[in-house]
Order: sequence, then C-alpha cells, then structure tokens
Amino acid sequence: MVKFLDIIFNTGIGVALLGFISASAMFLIWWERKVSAWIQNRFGPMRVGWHGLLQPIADAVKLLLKENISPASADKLVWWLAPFFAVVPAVMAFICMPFDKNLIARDLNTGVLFMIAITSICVFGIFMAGWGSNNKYSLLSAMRAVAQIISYEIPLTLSVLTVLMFANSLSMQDIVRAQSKYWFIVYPNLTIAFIIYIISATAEVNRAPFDISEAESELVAGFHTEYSGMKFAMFFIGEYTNFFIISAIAATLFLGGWQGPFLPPVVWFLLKTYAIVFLLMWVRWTFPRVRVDQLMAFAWKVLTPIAFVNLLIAGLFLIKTR
Amino acid sequence: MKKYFQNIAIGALSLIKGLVVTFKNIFCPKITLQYPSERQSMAERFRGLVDLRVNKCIVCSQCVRICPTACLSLSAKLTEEKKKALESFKYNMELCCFCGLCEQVCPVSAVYLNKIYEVASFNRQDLYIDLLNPEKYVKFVNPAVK
Amino acid sequence: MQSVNFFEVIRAKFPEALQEESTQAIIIPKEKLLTLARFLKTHEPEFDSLHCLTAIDRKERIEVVYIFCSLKAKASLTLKVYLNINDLKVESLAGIWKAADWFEREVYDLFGVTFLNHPNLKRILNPDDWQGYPLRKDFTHPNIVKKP
Amino acid sequence: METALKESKCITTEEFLINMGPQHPSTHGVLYLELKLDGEVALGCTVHLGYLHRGMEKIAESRTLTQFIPFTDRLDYIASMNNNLAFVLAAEKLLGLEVNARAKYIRVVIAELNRIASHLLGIGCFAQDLGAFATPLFYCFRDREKIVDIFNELCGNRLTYNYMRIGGVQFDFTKEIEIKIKEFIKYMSNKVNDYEWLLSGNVIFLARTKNVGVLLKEVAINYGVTGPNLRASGVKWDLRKDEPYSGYENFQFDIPTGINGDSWDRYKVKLEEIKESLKIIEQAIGALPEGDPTVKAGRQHKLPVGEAYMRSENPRGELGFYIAGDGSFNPYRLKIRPPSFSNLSVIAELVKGCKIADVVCILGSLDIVMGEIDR
Repeated sequence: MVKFLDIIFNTGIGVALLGFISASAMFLIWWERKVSAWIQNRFGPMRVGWHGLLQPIADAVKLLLKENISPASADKLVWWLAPFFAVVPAVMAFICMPFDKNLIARDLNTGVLFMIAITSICVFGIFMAGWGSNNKYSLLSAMRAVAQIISYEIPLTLSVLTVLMFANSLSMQDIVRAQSKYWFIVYPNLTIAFIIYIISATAEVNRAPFDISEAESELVAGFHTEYSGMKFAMFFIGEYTNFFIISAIAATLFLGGWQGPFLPPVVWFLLKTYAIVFLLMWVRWTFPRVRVDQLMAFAWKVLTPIAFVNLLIAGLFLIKTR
Repeated sequence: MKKYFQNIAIGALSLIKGLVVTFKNIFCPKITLQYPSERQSMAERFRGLVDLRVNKCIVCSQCVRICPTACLSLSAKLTEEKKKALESFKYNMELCCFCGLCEQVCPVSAVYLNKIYEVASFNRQDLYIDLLNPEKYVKFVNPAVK
Repeated sequence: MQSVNFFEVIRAKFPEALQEESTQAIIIPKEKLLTLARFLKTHEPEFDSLHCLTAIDRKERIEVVYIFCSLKAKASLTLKVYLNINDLKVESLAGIWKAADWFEREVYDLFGVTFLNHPNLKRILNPDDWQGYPLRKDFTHPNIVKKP
Repeated sequence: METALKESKCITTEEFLINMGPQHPSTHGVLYLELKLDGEVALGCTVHLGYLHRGMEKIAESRTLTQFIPFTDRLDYIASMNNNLAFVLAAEKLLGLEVNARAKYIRVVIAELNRIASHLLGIGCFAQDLGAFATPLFYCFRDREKIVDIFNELCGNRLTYNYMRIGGVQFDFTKEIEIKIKEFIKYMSNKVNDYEWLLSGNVIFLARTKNVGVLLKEVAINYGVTGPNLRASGVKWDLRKDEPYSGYENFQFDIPTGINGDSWDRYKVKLEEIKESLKIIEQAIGALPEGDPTVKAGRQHKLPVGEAYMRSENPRGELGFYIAGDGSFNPYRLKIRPPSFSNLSVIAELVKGCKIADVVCILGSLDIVMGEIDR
C-alpha cells in the first residue's frame, strides 16, 4: 500500500517538474526574443497576446501542425531516436535541483556528479541527429558539436570541483547551506571558477560565441536541418532546458541558491537563475562566433590550465585556513 | 608568461566594451513600426503606381515612347470636332519598374504616379490595369490607410 | 588619367601598329598581341593592371578592346585587335594578367571569340548548354520580345 | 610509431564536395561556390556564375540613354546612385556635355551618402557572416534607414532611384533635405565609434578576421581587384583622388589604406571610408553653389559615332562604362565593367587551405553584389 502511495507521490512530483520545465522553456524562448529585440532597438513579438506572451504557445501549436518529413535515405532508427536523446537527459537533470529548503525532487548526496553526468549525455542526441539525417552539413556540424562539448567538459568539471572543495559535499542542498555566511562567488579564486564555469557552460550548450554546431552562416542549420515539426520543437525545448539548467547550477553553486534576506527562497532562486540567463543572452547577441580550431585551442590552452592552477591555489588556501 | 595574461586582459576588456554598446542600446528608443497599424508616411515625391487624369490627356503618347519596359499602351479615336481622344490606355504593372520617366515627360502632367505601395495580389489579371476606369486601384487602397 | 600618348614608343618597337583617330586606341594585328602585351607589362610605365577587356561586333569584324592601366604612372591605354568574322581566334592574355581569365571567358560566352591556351575556356554567364552568342548583332532567340 | 603510420596508409581519407550553392545564407546573392573539402579544410573552390544574368548589355542596345538609367539602378542595387553617376558621366563624356557646378556638388553629396549606406550594409552583413547574429546588422540598417529616408524625400524611391540625368539631376535639393543631411552627419559621426567599440576591438572578431584571406598587393593588382579590397592590401589608389571626376578635386579628404590586406583590413578600410565620406558631405553641403541642376527628362541625345570609356569610384570598386555610339539614339555597344566581377575572381586563390568558417569570412569581407557580377 505504501509503495502505491509512493508511486503516486513521485509521479505527482514528476508531473509538477515537467510542468515547470515546459513553462520555463516557453518563458525563456519568449524572453530571449524580447531581450534580443531590446538590444537591437526593436519591439520583438507584439502581436499574439500582451507583448507577445502567447507567442511561444503559438509557435508550439504551429510546430505541432507541421508535417514530419524524414529524409529518404536517412538512418531511420537513429534519426528517430535523436530528439529524445536531446530532451530526456535535460529533463532528468531537474531531479536534484534545489528550488527551496525542502522543495527538491530527490536530494541525492551525489547531486552535482549526477547533474554533470546527465547533461553530458545530450551529446549523443546531437551526434545521432547529425549522422541520422545523412546530409553533409549535419555530419559536419555533429562532428564539431562532439569535439566542442567533450573538450569543454574538462574546464566545467574542474571549476565545479573547486566549488566542491569549499563546500566539501556533493549534495546540492549542503552546497547551498555552506554558502549561508557568504556566497561562494565572494572568494577570489571562486570568482575565477565562476568565469570559467560560465564560459564552458555556454560552450556545453552550443550557445553564444560557441554556437559553431548550428552556425547559420556556414552550416545552414547544422544538425537539426532535416528535422521539422515536433522533432524540431524537441531539440528547441532541449536546448532551452539545458540553458536553464546551467544557469540554475551556476546560481546554486556560486550565488547561494535559494538563500536571500526577505523574499521567499523560491523567488530568490529564480531571480538569480534569470540574472545569469540574462547575462548569457546579452553575451549571445553581442559577440561573433569563434572558429572551430580557436575554440579548441581556447579550451585546452587557456581554460584548462587556468582551471588547474585555480584548483591548486584553492587547495593551498583551504589547507592554510581549515 | 606576462604576455599570456596581458592578452587575456586585453581580450576581456574588448569584450566588455562590446557589451557596453549593446547595453546602452537597450535603453535607446525603438525604431520599428508595428506595420498594419502604424505606417511609414511616404515622401511627397514618392513613385507609386501610374495613374491618369483622363481629362488632361492630349494623347501625345510621349509617355508610351519613353517607357523603358514598354508597359504603357494606348489607342486613340477621333471625336466629332476632329480632336483626338483616348479610347483605351492599358498599363501592365507587372513590367513597370516605377522609374517615373512617364510622369516627368508628360507635357500636361496627365500621367502621374500615386502613393500606393501595397500592390500584392493573388492573380495576374489584377496587374493588367485599364487606366480609364476610375475605380482601378480601389482594391489596392487599404482602408486602414488614414 | 590622361591616356598618355604612348603611341610613338610602341610604333618604334612595332612598326605595324596603327592608331585609330577617334579614340586614340592602338590597333595591333593579331599575331603581335602577345609580344606587345609582354612589352607593355615590363616596359617603363608597367601597365600592371588589365582594367577591362571587351569586344564590339562590327558585323564584318569583331574588335577586341583591351584597356590597360598603370597605377604608378596613373596612365591608361586602349588597345584594339581586329578579328575577321570567320576566324575568331586570338592569343589569351590570362598568362600575363590573371584578370583576363574571367573577362575572356565572358567575351567567349557572349561573342564566340576563342582565346588560345586559356586556362579553362567555358561559358561564364550563360548555362553551359546555351546555343549561340547573345551579344552578336545577328543573334535571334524565339522569346526575345522586340521593343515596340 | 611506424606501425601506426603503416596502418594510416591503408585508411585513405578522400575529399568531398560541398555545394555552397546558389541558395545559401552567406553568399550575398545567387552565387554557387563548389567547395572541395578535406574534413574542415577547403582545398579549392570553383565559382559558378550566371544565376542573375539578365542580359543588361543586350537590353542597352535597344534603349535610349535616358531609358537605360533605371536599368543601371539594378546593377549594384545597394549603391544605385553611384551606378547612375558612373553611367551618366560616361554618357556625358561621349556626348561632350558640361554640367553646371551645383549639379556636380549635388552628385558628390548623393554619391557619398550612398557610399556610406553601401559600406554600412557591407559591414553589417560581414559581421552577420561572422556570427554576431543580427545585432551589428540591425544597427547598420537603423543608420542606413536615415539615408534611405533622405533619398525617398529627394527622388521618390528607396532603393532604385533613377535620380541622375544626362547633363544634371532630376530634382533639386529642398531646404528640408539639406537640414536632414546636416542632421545625419552629426548623428552618424558619433554612431561610428559605436561600431569601433562593438566590432573593431573585439577579440573574437580579431581572432576571426586577422590574417584570414590575405590578399597580397601584386596578386590584387594582377587580378584587377579595385576599391576598398585593393586599398586594404596597401595600394593607395582611389579614383576620386587620382582621376577626379564630377568636382571631387575641390574637397579635402584622405584615402584610408590597410597594411597586410586581410579581412580585418578590408573591414577597417570600409569603416574609415565612412568617416571620410562624412567629411566630404560636410564640405560639399557647406559650399553648395547656386544654379539650376535639373534637366528636362524628355530630351533625347543622339550619340555621336565613336567610343568613350569612363569609370567612377563605386563603394565596391571601379565601375566602368564603355559606350560606343553609331549616330542613332541607341548605343551601338554598352560594356559594363563591374568591380565585384574582378573582386570575386580572387576568391579561388584566397580560399585554398582555410576552413569553411574562413571561406564565409573572406566572401563577406570582399563584399560582392551578384547583381553587377551577372549583369
């Protein structure tokens, strides 16, 4: 009997989480179009609903009604599976996201490790899409995406490692509680870790200056050229959910998660996440794209050494103070 | 070693300068128009569609001769007092390049270009216009235009 | 850009060069073109850029017009080669000025003048399977609409 | 180590062809580049033209000179005023016509305004090709909109103006237009350092464009490259200074040149030229002489027997018109020498050994327009 109740309770959490994820993805899509419009002196979507608030829903309905074309000589199974591999890991990463003191799906004691492991699975989705759609441009963009995401895993994990050394626990709630005195970003070498995290996180999610995989001007539309209708929407939602996750992790790890003076904790968490989301959007609409080899050189020759040195200094600093 | 960090510093500074420009532009006034409701007012010399003040025309067919893409064609008939009058004046809007030469060359300024610029239509017949009938451009004039 | 009266210098080297009175263009027979071109490229105000290359169909002959330009001496020179209508062959200058490569392909495409040992003489503006040479005066095509 | 080498012998990688086909977001019009790729590196490219070939030169042979002016708008449709100017100057040279001072000054002001509009679009599209998605492009279009509004006020159309006439211009400057131009000069001079901040110094922009597509001085001259691309390779050659036409000799401005002719220099020369053009407009608008520049459109000119070649400094290079007359109203032969035609012929040489991203960068920096290449 108890097990039955458990199942209902968990599916309830799951449905609530899915609701939140799709709502936040919709909101992020709308907000990205608004921010890019403000930056470029234009209004952005204004027609559907007040200031275009219903625009994402209109887009979703449009994509639903679109015909699902699959390229003739595509590798059917791989091509069909790719969108799921892009969305499912992104959604699963919400399991140990600390929205509030007790508002968390499952507070795993290896929370951070789980998150990083899950988010790196969506590389498979991209590569399957690239290989499955059997067209040269997608193959090229898939190869680029794989190389990029793998080489940016290392600086990402190193910067997260430095944070763990300070919080000496993997669970997300403990990290947030460890920042009760002051946020982690205040420590000098954690600010460097924050910068490295932000840069490699944008590269992880193929955004902003590192969006070489779906580079409009070179590879037309990259790996999701052959996708239309709901499959394309899946990639879209996957991309924005990933975007939300990396800013949420950054908020919890560096800006003290749901801690804040008088506002309710959930609001604080969302405020900090959306501040980082705004920063990444602002960066996206300002900088040109980095070339493939510069991107790799930047990861291996600049980010990784600095991340290692930062780790070393953090270790020495902790030995001295603790 | 020093050069290595110097490069990173210069690079970071230049990135921030770019961000400052975009941030400044967030608060600049928006310049786009919400098209169907707000419209751009065309200049007084704007060259829209060819139009004809029928009574002024003295059928000298200078405009037909000057037109670079030969989209005007007219035929005349003799009235009782041996005066030439227009029988038909065809205007093929599909070929017209809106250069305005017919307006400049007309001695009595009978042919002129009006201010209509929304000229899309679903079938080709709409583009072959007979300039003599008065309500030729009614379907192109958008009621929302003030 | 005064077209420097370069004619005497050329006449000294190439006696059979003539001068067209209306446009000061220098006319050179077909055989001497390559040697004159090298002479122009290397001689004192080197004409280091071939600015324009075109052709005119005078019904019984086709005139190929070369306009050279020397950036240092700010001088320009027009050269003409008369080609009889039934043997339209002339040396290609693509070896000396790379600009000539595409110009000559265009003249071949629109006039039918074949340039000998040109790197790849193919049609440049019209599709490869196009019949006839459009800019010839006697060119007719079913859907050419005569202007009334 | 040898064993690895031996095995690698039998794993042969062969190149594959990719069509940066006529339908591609960054080919600035209908250009078909067939790229031979080895992985990410381009080995060579063949250029296919002719998708926009409308047979302008054949059309010219059955039109009078005034009737052909609207067609010159459609050559380099981003700088139509400069095309009109080049054609009109060539016709006047053949007819031996003189133009009064006011018309010359008006032509200079309008040509320079159109140069700014064209360079703005060139820079905006170049930044767009490099991935700075739409932000610099929208800033450029916002500034270009001001110029297009002035032209709309002046001659009635926003893109294909048909404004210049043989022997003068169609309309005179009204008071409001002069005020608008003066306002524009003030507005534009502080907008230019926005672009300096946003693009020129940006480290990603530098990394993407420095020594990419280096065009040496000799190669540029040999291929007949003209305009900002030639000046970016260090050749100080500008028709407005070296072969002044239409009154350019009585204005003070200098010619920006680059150093090593890479994509960044081509971008920088265009940006500097916008500042120079602002200087010219300021001097020209200040000293606008009196007189009546307008010309009645109806006058048809009979072409004398003979030929004339005239070229003018277009934003993209030297646009030349070779007109041969035979005594009738229609030109016997009209050759258009477009600048982008030779500028594009360099691409096969610049593309060897660079990545796909660089191919797009080089094509964007050369700033070609297919309308005038295919005529």
